[in-house]
Amino acid sequence: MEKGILGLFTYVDTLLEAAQKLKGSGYSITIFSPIPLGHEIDHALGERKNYIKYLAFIGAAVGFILGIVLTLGTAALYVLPRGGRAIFPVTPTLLLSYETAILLGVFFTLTGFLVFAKLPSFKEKFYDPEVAIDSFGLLVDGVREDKFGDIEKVMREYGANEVKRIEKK
Amino acid sequence: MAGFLERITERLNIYREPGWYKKFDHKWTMVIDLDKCNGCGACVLACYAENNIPVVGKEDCDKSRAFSWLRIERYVEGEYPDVKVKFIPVMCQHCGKAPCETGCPVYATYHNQDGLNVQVYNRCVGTFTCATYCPYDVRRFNWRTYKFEQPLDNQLNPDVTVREMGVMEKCTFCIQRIRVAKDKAKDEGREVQDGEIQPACVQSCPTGAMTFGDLQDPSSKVAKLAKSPRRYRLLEELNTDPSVIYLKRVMNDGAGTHEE
Amino acid sequence: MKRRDFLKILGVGGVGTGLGYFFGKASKPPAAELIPYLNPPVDVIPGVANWYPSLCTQCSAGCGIHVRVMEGRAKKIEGNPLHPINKGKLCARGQASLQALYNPDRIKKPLKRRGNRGKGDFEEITWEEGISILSKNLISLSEKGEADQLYLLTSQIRGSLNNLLNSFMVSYGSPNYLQYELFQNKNLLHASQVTMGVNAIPHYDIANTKYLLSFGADFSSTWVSPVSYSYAYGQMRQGEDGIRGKLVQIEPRLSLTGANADEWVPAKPGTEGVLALAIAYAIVEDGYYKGPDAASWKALLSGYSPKDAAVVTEVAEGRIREIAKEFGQTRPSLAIGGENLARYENGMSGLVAVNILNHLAGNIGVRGGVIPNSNGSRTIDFKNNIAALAEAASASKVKTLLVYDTNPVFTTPKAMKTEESLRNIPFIASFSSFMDETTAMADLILPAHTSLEDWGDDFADPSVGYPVATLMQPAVSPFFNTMGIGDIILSLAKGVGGKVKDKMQWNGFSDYLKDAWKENYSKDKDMLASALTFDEFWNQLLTRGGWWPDEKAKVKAVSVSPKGIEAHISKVSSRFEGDEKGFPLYLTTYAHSSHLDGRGANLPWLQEMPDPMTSVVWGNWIEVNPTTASSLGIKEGETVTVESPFGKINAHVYLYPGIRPDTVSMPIGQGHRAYGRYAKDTGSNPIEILPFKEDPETREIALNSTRVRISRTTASEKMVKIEGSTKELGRNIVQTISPEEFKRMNKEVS
Amino acid sequence: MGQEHMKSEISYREVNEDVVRTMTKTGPAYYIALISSMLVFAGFWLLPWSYQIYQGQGVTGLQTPAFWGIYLANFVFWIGISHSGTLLSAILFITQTPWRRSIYRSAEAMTFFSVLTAAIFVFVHMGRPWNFYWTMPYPNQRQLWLNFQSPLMFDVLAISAYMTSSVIFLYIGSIPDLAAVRDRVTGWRKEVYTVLALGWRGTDTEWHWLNKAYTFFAVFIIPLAVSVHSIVSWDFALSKVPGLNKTIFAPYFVVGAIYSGTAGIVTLMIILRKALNIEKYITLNHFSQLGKLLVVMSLLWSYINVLEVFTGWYANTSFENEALTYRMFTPPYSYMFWIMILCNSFMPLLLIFKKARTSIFVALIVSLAINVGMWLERYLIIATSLPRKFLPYMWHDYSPSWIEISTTIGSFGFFTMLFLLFVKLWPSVSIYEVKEDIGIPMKKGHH
Amino acid sequence: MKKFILYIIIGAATFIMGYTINNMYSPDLSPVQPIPFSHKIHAGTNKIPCMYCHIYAENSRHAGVPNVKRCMGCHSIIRTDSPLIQTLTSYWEKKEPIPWVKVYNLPDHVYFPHKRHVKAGVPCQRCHGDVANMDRITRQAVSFGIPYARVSPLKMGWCLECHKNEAQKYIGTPVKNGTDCWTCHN
Repeated sequence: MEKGILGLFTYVDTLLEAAQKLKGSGYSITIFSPIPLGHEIDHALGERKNYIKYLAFIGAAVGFILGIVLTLGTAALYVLPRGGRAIFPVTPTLLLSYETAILLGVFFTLTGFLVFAKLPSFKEKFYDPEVAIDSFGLLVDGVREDKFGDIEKVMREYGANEVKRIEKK
Repeated sequence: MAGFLERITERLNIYREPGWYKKFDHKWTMVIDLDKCNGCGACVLACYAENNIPVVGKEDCDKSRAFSWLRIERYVEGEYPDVKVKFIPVMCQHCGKAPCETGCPVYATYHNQDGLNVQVYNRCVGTFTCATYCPYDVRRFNWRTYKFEQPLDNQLNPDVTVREMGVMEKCTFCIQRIRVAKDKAKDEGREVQDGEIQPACVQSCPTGAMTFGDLQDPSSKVAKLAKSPRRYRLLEELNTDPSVIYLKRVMNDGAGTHEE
Repeated sequence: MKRRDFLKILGVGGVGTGLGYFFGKASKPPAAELIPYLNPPVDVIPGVANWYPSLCTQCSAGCGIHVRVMEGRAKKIEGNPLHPINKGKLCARGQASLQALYNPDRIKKPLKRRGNRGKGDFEEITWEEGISILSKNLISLSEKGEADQLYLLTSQIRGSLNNLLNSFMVSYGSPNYLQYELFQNKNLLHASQVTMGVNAIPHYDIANTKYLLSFGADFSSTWVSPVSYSYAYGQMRQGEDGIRGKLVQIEPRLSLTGANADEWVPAKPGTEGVLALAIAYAIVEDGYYKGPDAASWKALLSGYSPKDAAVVTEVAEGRIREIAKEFGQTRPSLAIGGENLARYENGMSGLVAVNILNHLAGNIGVRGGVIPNSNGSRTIDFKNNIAALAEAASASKVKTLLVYDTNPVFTTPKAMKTEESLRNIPFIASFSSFMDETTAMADLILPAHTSLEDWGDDFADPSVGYPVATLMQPAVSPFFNTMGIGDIILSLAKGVGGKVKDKMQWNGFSDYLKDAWKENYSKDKDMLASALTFDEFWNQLLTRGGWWPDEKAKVKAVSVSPKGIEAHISKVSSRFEGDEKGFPLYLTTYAHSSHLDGRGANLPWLQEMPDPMTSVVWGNWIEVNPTTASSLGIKEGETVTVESPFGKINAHVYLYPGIRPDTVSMPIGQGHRAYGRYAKDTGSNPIEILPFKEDPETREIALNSTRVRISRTTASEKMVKIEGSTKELGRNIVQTISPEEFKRMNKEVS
Repeated sequence: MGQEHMKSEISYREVNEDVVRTMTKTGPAYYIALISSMLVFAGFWLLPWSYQIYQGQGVTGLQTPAFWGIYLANFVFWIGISHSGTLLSAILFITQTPWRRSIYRSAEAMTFFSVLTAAIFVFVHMGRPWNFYWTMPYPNQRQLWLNFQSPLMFDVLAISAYMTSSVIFLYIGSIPDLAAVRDRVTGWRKEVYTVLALGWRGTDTEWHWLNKAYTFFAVFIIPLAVSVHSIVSWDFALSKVPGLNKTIFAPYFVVGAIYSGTAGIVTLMIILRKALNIEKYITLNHFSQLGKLLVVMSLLWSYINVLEVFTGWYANTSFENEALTYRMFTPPYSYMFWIMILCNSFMPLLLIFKKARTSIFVALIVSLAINVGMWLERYLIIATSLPRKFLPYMWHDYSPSWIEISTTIGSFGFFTMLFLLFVKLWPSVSIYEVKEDIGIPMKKGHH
Repeated sequence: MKKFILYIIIGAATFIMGYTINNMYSPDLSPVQPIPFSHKIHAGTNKIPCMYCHIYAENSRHAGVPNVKRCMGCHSIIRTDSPLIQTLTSYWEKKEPIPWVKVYNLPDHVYFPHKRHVKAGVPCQRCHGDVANMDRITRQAVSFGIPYARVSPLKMGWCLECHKNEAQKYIGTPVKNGTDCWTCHN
């Protein structure tokens, strides 16, 4: 049964310092927070890549093409002249492609988010409800249990007000 | 998918430019001489009889749901004693650039290969768009299930569907007669001749104010009449390109005389 | 809940649905059925229409029709293209007669009265009973020696049926075979009799005339032969020669024809006759009349100088002379006198005046003028008419009355007391196939076929300058348990027996008809020329729908002379009942364009067809000039009480600029108290409040003969009209060009 | 009466507790409200509608020239209401406006629910609603597709796109809160929220991608929202009918939509903060900000409205003139018109004054007035143009039947019902963003 | 156990659903006729051409079911002893037509002229199946008691396929205006 050690902090800056320290000494760390800390974490632990923008763009492009294929293709499949307009009109096609572009853009972005954030996942994981409320968690896992001692020491000295050894649940 | 794509590419060439549809088989056209029309209403009743148009009764008439596909509008100018009365029969104008056709989301109304603006009853879902877009108010809606009292239903024309509740309908230029005439012509291996097809209204018009024919055939009666200097079309400024051509009424009155 | 369970449930559901669907076709609602013919009728192909030529009996014009029949059901009625009267066209009334055939309110079986009279309480009987009841009654009558107290009242029937009925009555021994309709054109007939000495309404060649002067003749909707006149009107307006005939309408209320006229002369009601004479005077005075007897005409017309007439008719003298000029000079011109003029108490003289006009302008016997018809078969006994019947009945000199296809109770004024007098008649038998007001009073109802189920023929009057005969053949087999009127009479004859039986040995009206035509064929040389054998001729009749010569007959000249006419010209303008103060407004009535004298009121199509001039449906109205209305404080659509010295009715106000401010006008035809679900209690019947006044010579009932007063009352029901607004607002909807422009145009074209 | 600004000394834990309380603690008042709204929905909408489906459109007051009536007016109205929620939330998110945080959740919910209501109205006004699926593009055995030139097809696509994206926007935004709720609740709720939260833990990666994705959603939503309402306007503007055929309509409708939507938010927030007593999160500051927005929109709207009338007047054709006179000077429409002007152009000007802005009462009245006015606007556009089309002979006035009116009432019941359910099943105030608003806890200040 | 009951309930409900759906939306594909007339005997064994009985097919929309007289034309002599023929005779003597049940039932809004198709040379079997081997007319082919393919679904797509492609077999080109709505609908 794999175990992990979780330190709960009240303040973000202390947490980040501890995180830096532990990361520096080569532990794999995970930060839990009740609020997004994007800016701070980037600042402390370095920028992270953003693949979603590519996805969004691809999605929009695909959507646009889909729109064109849908409008023109269906018109071509069953030709019914109406209103003296062309069977392949430009403006409505663009308009619908615009809508579909946005729609698929949204869909791709959603997929991107779920994939990258590894959601949904109902597997058993390290988690502590406190981090959803007001304490910031710093999890170290994938290490032998004898290391837990000094990890806890580090956390304590950086001002973790509680350190737990937790199991996946 | 490949076939689908090449279908598209093949058709791209034809259907790109607007107005490609001018290559129709026919362009059925009606010419109405307003100077002959005396507004007697025989055409209205002929239309009722031919097209299984239901009688809606007093209440619905009061709600302006009278069903007649063809109505005779009457306009009164001036005060006693110099009163000018003018009649004009208005039915579906079968516009070449029909606003209703672009409006319908489900292709229930479209332009068929005879240049007619047709309504497919069984496709209609009743969004009212066509009727709202129609500048001539000629579309009629089946507000409820109008039943034909026994045994009046014996007179129903089997060539025409009895429309169900919730669908839009309108004048078809008696397409069932066109169909029969074409069928006959096909059996005899010839084209449809001029004057062979007569919609009910044209057939019954006592003063002979109405004429029906194919405008594409230059020798047809309508083609000749359409050249008359009295020709005009209803609300032409809306650029709907109607297939119904009116000939101006000859009359001494101030209104409506100025040329465009 | 775990995902697995969810899937399980899904699976179960799917399987269940599948199984259900598969076993679903164990029990089915029965599908549609295919009923084959037992024994297929010849020349009938399901899904392919047959056309049978026949005769339209909706009015007395006698148009030829084609009936479209599919699978043994009549589907549509159109004009017979070969027929010289309506030339393939047909009016709304004619087309709607289909709904008379399939009307839900038809009498489906012979009926015998059970409760007391007029309560509409009948019991169904068989035809045998019905015929025997009636024949017993007739037998007892003749045994009592009261055969002459049998009355037969029919509509204006011509042709073989007329002969049959006539010979029946004669052989039975009763002189009292009367014909009555509200619009019977007796005055017109008599006028042409006294002026031209022709016993037939002449043919007015509107098609070729260049100047049509119409005295209240609404030929576009109801007058004499609307379809043929409308066709001619089209010819007149836009004929081949490109010259456009002018139409001048003289009437107090703008009728449909007036609406199409180039000029409208709203003369004072009742003075049109005087106006006509004044025009005639002007023609003679200004020397447009070139005849040798001009002087005597002038003498005759003295006292009708436009100057005096202008005062009476409220038409300016200048206008009169102008009309006289145009009418006298244009060649050919034509003057016609219609219902409005004919239905004053001295309408006959008005029509005579119109004929004088035609004579003075030299229009008689010329193309585009008045073309006399050869003598018709009709000899109407003006004296012995509905009024006479009413008198006899109230003096209880009528023992038995047979009624067919006419409805006097509805079409005669209350003041005439028709209904009361009918109550005096011990036995009334009706052959109507609808429960109209008269039939409701009958003791025995033997429903006859409608015209689409029956045999018959007709000799049009007015014809078109040459004789036209139309054949009526059954387009469909009888829809209900009814019987042809001819067959009823014949079987009645058998029932009565004796002399009558010997006189009529035919076992069916169709045989009678065929024999009658055999006779015609053997007599007429044109007919003989047209076919070798009679059967061939008969087939021709059936296929063409009638008989008429291919080339027009010669127009025979008739002379009109001043002397003799004098007696028929009345010196005064027509009188109106009621004093000016109490009843300030003239009431003029006219035939409803789609119900005529009320016979069309039971056809839903006609009820829903908007009236051409007011667009009112399902009901009727009273036309009031807006100025009059505002002075009375009445608004559009309000209900008013229309009160004459003879009664009061309610009507809805329709504000109508096309009517004299001192006149109100109502259509006849609505306001039935019986006559089926569509006709009953829609609108009101203006005939009720008319006085009983007749033309002294023809005993034609005067319809425009009383004054009324109108006052607002609580609305009974709503007036429903189709129109929204009648103002064009300069939207160029009906575009027009002036006649001058039109002339110029024609020159350019030609 | 709440206070001016949100107290920064609210603790994180308090936020969680408050929000979870709004979902778990339920008084009888709530149930009464819920039941009654359900009853209104069923009695005023479902019953008449089923009657209408059975009897046909004949039971409505629609007739020959006026084929569109209250139903379409409601459709446009609800689309309009829907407009502000998501749009505002997105715009304010992009511009990092702090006061957005505590109101955007319920605003987005409002969007979703009103779009839903609007979408249903499309089917209510249809002649044969049982064939509604014919208006969806899908491969079928008839081999027949759809007319993508029809403005109605634009509608179908745009609205469905809008609905889906706003739902996604709403859901993604509330995953962390759902997780927070999941940790607090028990019983069936636990199961539901476990599924809904998708196993969110609040790790740095999750937060990272959430932020990025959320930004993109916001970016996508804004043009979509704008396009949706302009497309709705084309349903009318693309017809030739005088009074409808106006190029100004697209902006007119968009502005009107945002306007009514914002007003809708104000009304909703006022009710919400009282009902859930969360005054400390939704403060007077919010109303003051929204008030400013309302004033701006009101001015914009009035301008375009004048412009619309002006163009008609300037054209000076018989068609335009008749339509205008009918709308502005013919009772009963004249009354409606001038009431509309009063509600939309004048009453909001009150909000220029801070006192009025920060008075809940005034805000409530004004926002309600605006919504009444906007509804009237939509009704007038439709009900006064169609009866005055080109051919005067076919002029016939339209007056709604009781079925239509009750359906209109019922739609409000429907909306209320949905919103009440939402309040109980969803964190109606964003927990984590409120926390952000309170500020990130730092030992030694911010660096 | 609880779950099991749940499944039972769901299964039953959905079964009823499917059952009703079938009864409402899909017609009986091989109905029972008042007289078990066998096309196998007439068209198959005795090789009677279709047009001999369905007389109107060549010149009308309707093919027409044979009128009773036509049946009697032969059966006043042939097999008069068989009980089935006697039922037929009884109909004839009672002078009432035979209520055949419609198998190919097109909705009212479809205009299908037999005439045109027959004249174009489309064999009857193309749509009506191999009636020469059917005892009872049916619209579905059955193997192992499971209906697996209909002779003709009578659905729009099916018509169009023929109008577009298969028509070329008969008239060389696709049907003129063959995909125009009003060609087949009214």
